[in-house]
Amino acid sequence: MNVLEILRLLAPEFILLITGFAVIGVDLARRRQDEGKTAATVAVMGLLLAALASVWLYLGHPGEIVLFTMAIDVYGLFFKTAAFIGVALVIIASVNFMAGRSKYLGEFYALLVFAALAISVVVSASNLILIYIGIEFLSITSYILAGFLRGDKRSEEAAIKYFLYGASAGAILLFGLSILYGVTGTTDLATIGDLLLRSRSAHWLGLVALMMALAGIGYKASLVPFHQWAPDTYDGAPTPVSAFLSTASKAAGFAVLGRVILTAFPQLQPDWTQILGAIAVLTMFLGNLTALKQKSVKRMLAYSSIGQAGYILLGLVAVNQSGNFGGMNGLMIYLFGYIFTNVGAFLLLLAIEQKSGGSTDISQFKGLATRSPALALIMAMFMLSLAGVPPTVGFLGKFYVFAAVMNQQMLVLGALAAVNTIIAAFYYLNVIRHMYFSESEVEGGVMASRGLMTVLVVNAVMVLAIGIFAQFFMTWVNNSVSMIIANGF
Amino acid sequence: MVGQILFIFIAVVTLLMALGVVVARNLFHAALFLVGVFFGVATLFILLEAEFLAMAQIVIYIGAIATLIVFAIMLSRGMMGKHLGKYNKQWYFAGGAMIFFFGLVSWLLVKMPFAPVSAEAPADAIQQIGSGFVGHYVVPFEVASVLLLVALVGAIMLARERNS
Amino acid sequence: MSESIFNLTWLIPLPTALAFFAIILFANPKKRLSSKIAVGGVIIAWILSWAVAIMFFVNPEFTEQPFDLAVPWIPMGNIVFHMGVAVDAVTAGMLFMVGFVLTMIFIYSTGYMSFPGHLDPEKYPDAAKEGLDPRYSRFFAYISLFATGMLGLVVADNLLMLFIFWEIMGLCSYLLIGFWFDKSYPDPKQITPKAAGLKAFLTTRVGDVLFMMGLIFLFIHAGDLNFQNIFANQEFLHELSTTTVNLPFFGAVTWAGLISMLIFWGAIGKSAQFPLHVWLPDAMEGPTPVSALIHAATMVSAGVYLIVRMSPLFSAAAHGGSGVMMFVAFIGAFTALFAATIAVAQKDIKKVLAYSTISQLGYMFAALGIGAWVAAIIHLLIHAFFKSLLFMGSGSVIHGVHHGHEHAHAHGHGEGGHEEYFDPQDMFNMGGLLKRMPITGWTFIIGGASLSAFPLITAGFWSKDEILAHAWADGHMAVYWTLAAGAFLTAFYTFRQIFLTFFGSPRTEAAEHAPESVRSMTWPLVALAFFALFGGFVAVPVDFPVVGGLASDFLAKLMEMQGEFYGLHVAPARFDWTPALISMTLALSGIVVAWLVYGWKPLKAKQSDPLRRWLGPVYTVLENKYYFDELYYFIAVRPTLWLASFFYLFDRGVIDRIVNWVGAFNRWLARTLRRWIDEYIIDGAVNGVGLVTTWTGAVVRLIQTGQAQNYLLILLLSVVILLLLIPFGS
Amino acid sequence: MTVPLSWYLIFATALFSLGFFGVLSRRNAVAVLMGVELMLNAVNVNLVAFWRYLTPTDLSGQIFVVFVFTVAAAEAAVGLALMISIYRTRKTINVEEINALKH
Repeated sequence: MNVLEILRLLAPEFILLITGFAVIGVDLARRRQDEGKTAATVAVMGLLLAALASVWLYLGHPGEIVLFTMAIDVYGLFFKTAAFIGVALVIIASVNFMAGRSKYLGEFYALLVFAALAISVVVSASNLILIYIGIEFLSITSYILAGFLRGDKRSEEAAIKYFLYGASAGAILLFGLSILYGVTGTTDLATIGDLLLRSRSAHWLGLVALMMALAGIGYKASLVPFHQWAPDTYDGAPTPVSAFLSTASKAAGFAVLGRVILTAFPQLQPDWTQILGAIAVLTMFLGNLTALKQKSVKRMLAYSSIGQAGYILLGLVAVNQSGNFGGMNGLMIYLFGYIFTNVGAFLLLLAIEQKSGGSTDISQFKGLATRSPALALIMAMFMLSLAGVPPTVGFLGKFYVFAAVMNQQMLVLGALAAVNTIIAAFYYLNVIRHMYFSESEVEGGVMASRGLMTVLVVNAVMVLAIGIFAQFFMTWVNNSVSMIIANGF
Repeated sequence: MVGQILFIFIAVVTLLMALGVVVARNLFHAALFLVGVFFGVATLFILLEAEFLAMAQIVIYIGAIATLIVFAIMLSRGMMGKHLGKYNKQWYFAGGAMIFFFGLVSWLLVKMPFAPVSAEAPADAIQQIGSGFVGHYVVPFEVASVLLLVALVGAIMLARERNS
Repeated sequence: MSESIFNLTWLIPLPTALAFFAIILFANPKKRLSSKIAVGGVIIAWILSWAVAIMFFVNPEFTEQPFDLAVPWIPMGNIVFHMGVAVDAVTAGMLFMVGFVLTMIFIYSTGYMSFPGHLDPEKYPDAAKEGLDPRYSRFFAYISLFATGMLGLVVADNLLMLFIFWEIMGLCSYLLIGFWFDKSYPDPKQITPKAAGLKAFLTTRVGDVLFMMGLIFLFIHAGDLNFQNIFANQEFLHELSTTTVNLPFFGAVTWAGLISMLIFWGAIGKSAQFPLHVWLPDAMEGPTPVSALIHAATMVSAGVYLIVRMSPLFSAAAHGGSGVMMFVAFIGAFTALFAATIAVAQKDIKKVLAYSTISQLGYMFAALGIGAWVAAIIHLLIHAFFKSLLFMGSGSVIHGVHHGHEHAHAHGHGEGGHEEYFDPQDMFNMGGLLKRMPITGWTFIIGGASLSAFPLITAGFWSKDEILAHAWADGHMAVYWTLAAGAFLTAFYTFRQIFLTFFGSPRTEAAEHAPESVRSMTWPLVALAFFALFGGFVAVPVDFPVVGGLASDFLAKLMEMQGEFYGLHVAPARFDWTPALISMTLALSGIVVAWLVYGWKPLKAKQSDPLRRWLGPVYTVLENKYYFDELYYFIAVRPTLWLASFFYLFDRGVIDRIVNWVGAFNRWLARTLRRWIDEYIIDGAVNGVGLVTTWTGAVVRLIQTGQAQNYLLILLLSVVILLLLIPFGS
Repeated sequence: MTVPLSWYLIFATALFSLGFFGVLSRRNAVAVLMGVELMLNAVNVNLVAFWRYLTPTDLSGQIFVVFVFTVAAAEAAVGLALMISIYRTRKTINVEEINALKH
């Protein structure tokens, strides 16, 4: 493999690396003159370019290991594209919000770009060492982002909790990986899969490693019982960062989990199906029931995004060889749509916070339909998508995931998930109810900056468009699935 | 036989010092114990014929941890009320859970059928590690360097004096 | 030529969808413009619908090869899921009805949605001055979106799209029931619009989830959800009815049985059948056009439409030995009678109609359950005409009485000073309105006659008679007699309503001063009355004496041919004098009894219902709707309550309280129960959510403590538990 | 190589457990961070022992350890910076008192 070939296959990563440095450089040159607009522009351009590069790579249907440790395949490229777009949207929307709140705007955007780079590395990692270092890279970047508003008690608390949790979970993950290395003598995922497949006694050895790794990866995806940092951190972190953590970062967690269990532990499927199934049920019930209770919409979204993780995990639980209801395609389209929906929902809070001076209490949404009809409609769309009401993308994802679960005849799991859909509908609709059925307690419309409005409209359009033009997107998803299944599973 | 006695000695001393880290009320003492643990681990690395790592452990790690000590002393002055204990409310529960965890995991590890091979450690280990960084593990190596850079930038930004 | 007209089918739901977006985004502040956009949109949709429907009616050969136009939508591996539109005889019939009824209701709404009486005019000075509802524009946006949902559902060519539009309608229904969310009543037990909307949404959601599970099972088996592809494929249906699946508790059932049962529960929820009927009467809290539109003519009948579509599967399931058809018949017949008995003791003019709707939908399900496919469809279509007529008539009456009340108030005719709450929907506050509101009155009487199946001259007679004839001819005697008893009650409560409302002398000042409604409200009534009278002449049995030769049965013929295409054997029942005479007698005697009780000697003001005296406790039971809300409270809410109290105790620390446990528990339980009963007895199951919230609140407080080290301890314990789960034996 | 592999593993587990105990029970955030360092060191012992006993010719295990060093250093830097930042705002780094966000 020559240098040009490596450059081509790792183009998204190189683009992001250069972008990251460029953002810092630009910001140093123009500090305080434009409130970080130039830096943000450079960052967004870089991210979109990287997204384009991954789509371009994707269309070539690659399936190779680059530089021994990076598996450049359509599976990883799918997640990269989704994450890059998600991060770009977060940056566009946060320009106005961050300008008054921090002096270090260049660093903020650069960190987001580096976080995207971390995701990009980790979703392609096919080696234990790279997985570990990628996850830690993403974590450390996220700690800094969560605590970015220096002097803001909530932001700092969010960061320190995330840090303490992440460092401990990282150590447990590392312990598990070391056992895996001890059992197989290699750090390469595919080789581990082969070795475990051949050895009869490897069954429970692999499980020990898997259980520990589950904690270290599961916390990124905020799966119960490794979720407890999430509500506090999402609540306290600067809202754009919460949007990032609950979507792109979570997607990376799922991508790693999927790759690890499908390439390294395919022979343990009966075991992890049961365990992940139980985790999914716990995650859904805990997230949804707790979200019911919340008065602050930001915290409600934090819990709801835990509940959503439960549905997403169902796709992995029901993963199977069937090309039609494979589970993995459900997981991916669910995540893809979820990124747009949840980024949108969190970012819409920016406008509400701006108006209320920081509060996202449900009372701030009362009568929004009369005060700001466009924002109310967009929020309603996000809520409906999260609730899984057709024809939004949320419905599409749920449909695929449910179909996979039912196809595997996991009737109890399907029924429990269905019960959760009902519970979740209640609190999502509660927001709509307040926007449309209540008299305003606050006077005056809610203003969204131009960047924020652009992002919200893009997200709302995508939420509908993916649902309606499902053909286009699902062809894309199904291809990605066929690749990972051919690779390891 | 000598090796075994040596191992037991180092292991026991290291674990005692680790215990010191978690029980010392004075943070400065805890940090000194931590340095001790690092030394102990470094000697174990030597026992395992990983001289490069032992060196790295002493030079880099302890060097970095010296900073930690300074910070710890600087920060801890007066910030923990004297009347407060060093442990939080759940410490006895945590202790019990940790003992159980230790028993379970060590039992698991002992039960695992590892098959040691009796080969010599390669003489050119340092060279091989070096070529590993630019060869097989070049991507993790590059990622690690970016990670350090990001951590540095972030740490400076977070810890910088506020001039409001 | 005709083919090219069918190509327009996909356009049918579009105009109203565009109207929705136009109003929400641009025309919201301009009320008159909004209503014009909405009415314009629906009229275009109406023209398109009729063009397609009539084209189908004049070319019956299309039943052999229904029109279908689809594009690929969701790919799933080697299967591609298509979405598209289809037109067969059922669709054509529905389009004919839906397009017209929608338009009438939109026009009616422009007049009806004047400034509502429960609002304080000082709070909305502008709206009060224009005399329009402050959220006038939004109302038209919602009903436009609703119209899109209904039209889309009718033209959808597959089950998934049907489900999607079904959900859109459910959402609109929720929004519209709660439209006057700021309304509250002096009686705290009376359900408010806000609570009613929620109740409707959650109750129907129970059915929807089961529906979706059935849909997914069907998809997994068929690899397709297109109606024509699945239901005209006899081999596939046969296979589905012979393969079985083992279920917990139920044992082995056929796939066809399981899927049709799950889908039927969707219909039970949407069409408010027993035992999920509780939401529909409360849904009357919505503005009256909404009741007419959603809760009589279109959305609730979507459940029947769904089962009509699914009939080939149901009949295959029945052939495979599954009792699902019997279940449908039982639920339908039981609901028909059950709801009719409740309607007898209601005093709210709209509640009577609500229960009557539940009852009539029961007739349709009963018809589907006994295989009277054609009769069910025709009753569905005709019922929509006369029931929307009745609802809009009642809206006109309410409007009139309300205005009368305000008039009486303004001119000091009232008792003077503060008056207690006046309910303009209470029939005992009316009387003699025929003189004051002649158009409303006469059209209402026509609609009522049709509902009562007044022999020969009303549409309702022909459609209901067909169902009864079928039940008789096929030997379903239990169904026949249940429905016949229902028919008697139907005639009785309908004319009870008519006599109480329009005859006798006014019982209140308000009724005395009630004016006739505006023209935009009255002429839709006249148009609908036409269909309520003559609509039945599309399905007169040929062998019916005298009339059979004069009128036509083209629609019945058309549906019959369509049924053949789907493998349903739906030849009409031969005419038989016995059931025809029985049902005519029952209908007429119902009317006569109503006249004897309410018409002969009209009630005086403040006089209570004579039925109350005669029926005694039975009347109370009926008045309270068999205590169904309360029953749900006991079976769904109470257990939750017990659980909550258990956790509450747990939370407080059982050990140190063990000494005075019994005493404290009893006192606490008694107090809490009393409080909860007061608060929740009305809303029943819906408010169980509140309890679950309280309970989870306690749990959350236990685990989400805000202490990072607590979280880490749970992390450690979770890892330990996961490690302990490993099966070391192997 | 007279020492059995399992001795190293038991030692590492003990070190890991002690570190985790520190994380779970110390009030001072800096002390908690020290606990994390202990845990990472424990895993390093694991990795090196596995390398020496199982795959002495392939140096992946040792390389893994070097990466863990890097991560530990970066984590310590960011963690301490966060603690300084918190200390400035709240005048405390008692982990128990940082609990404004809950339920």
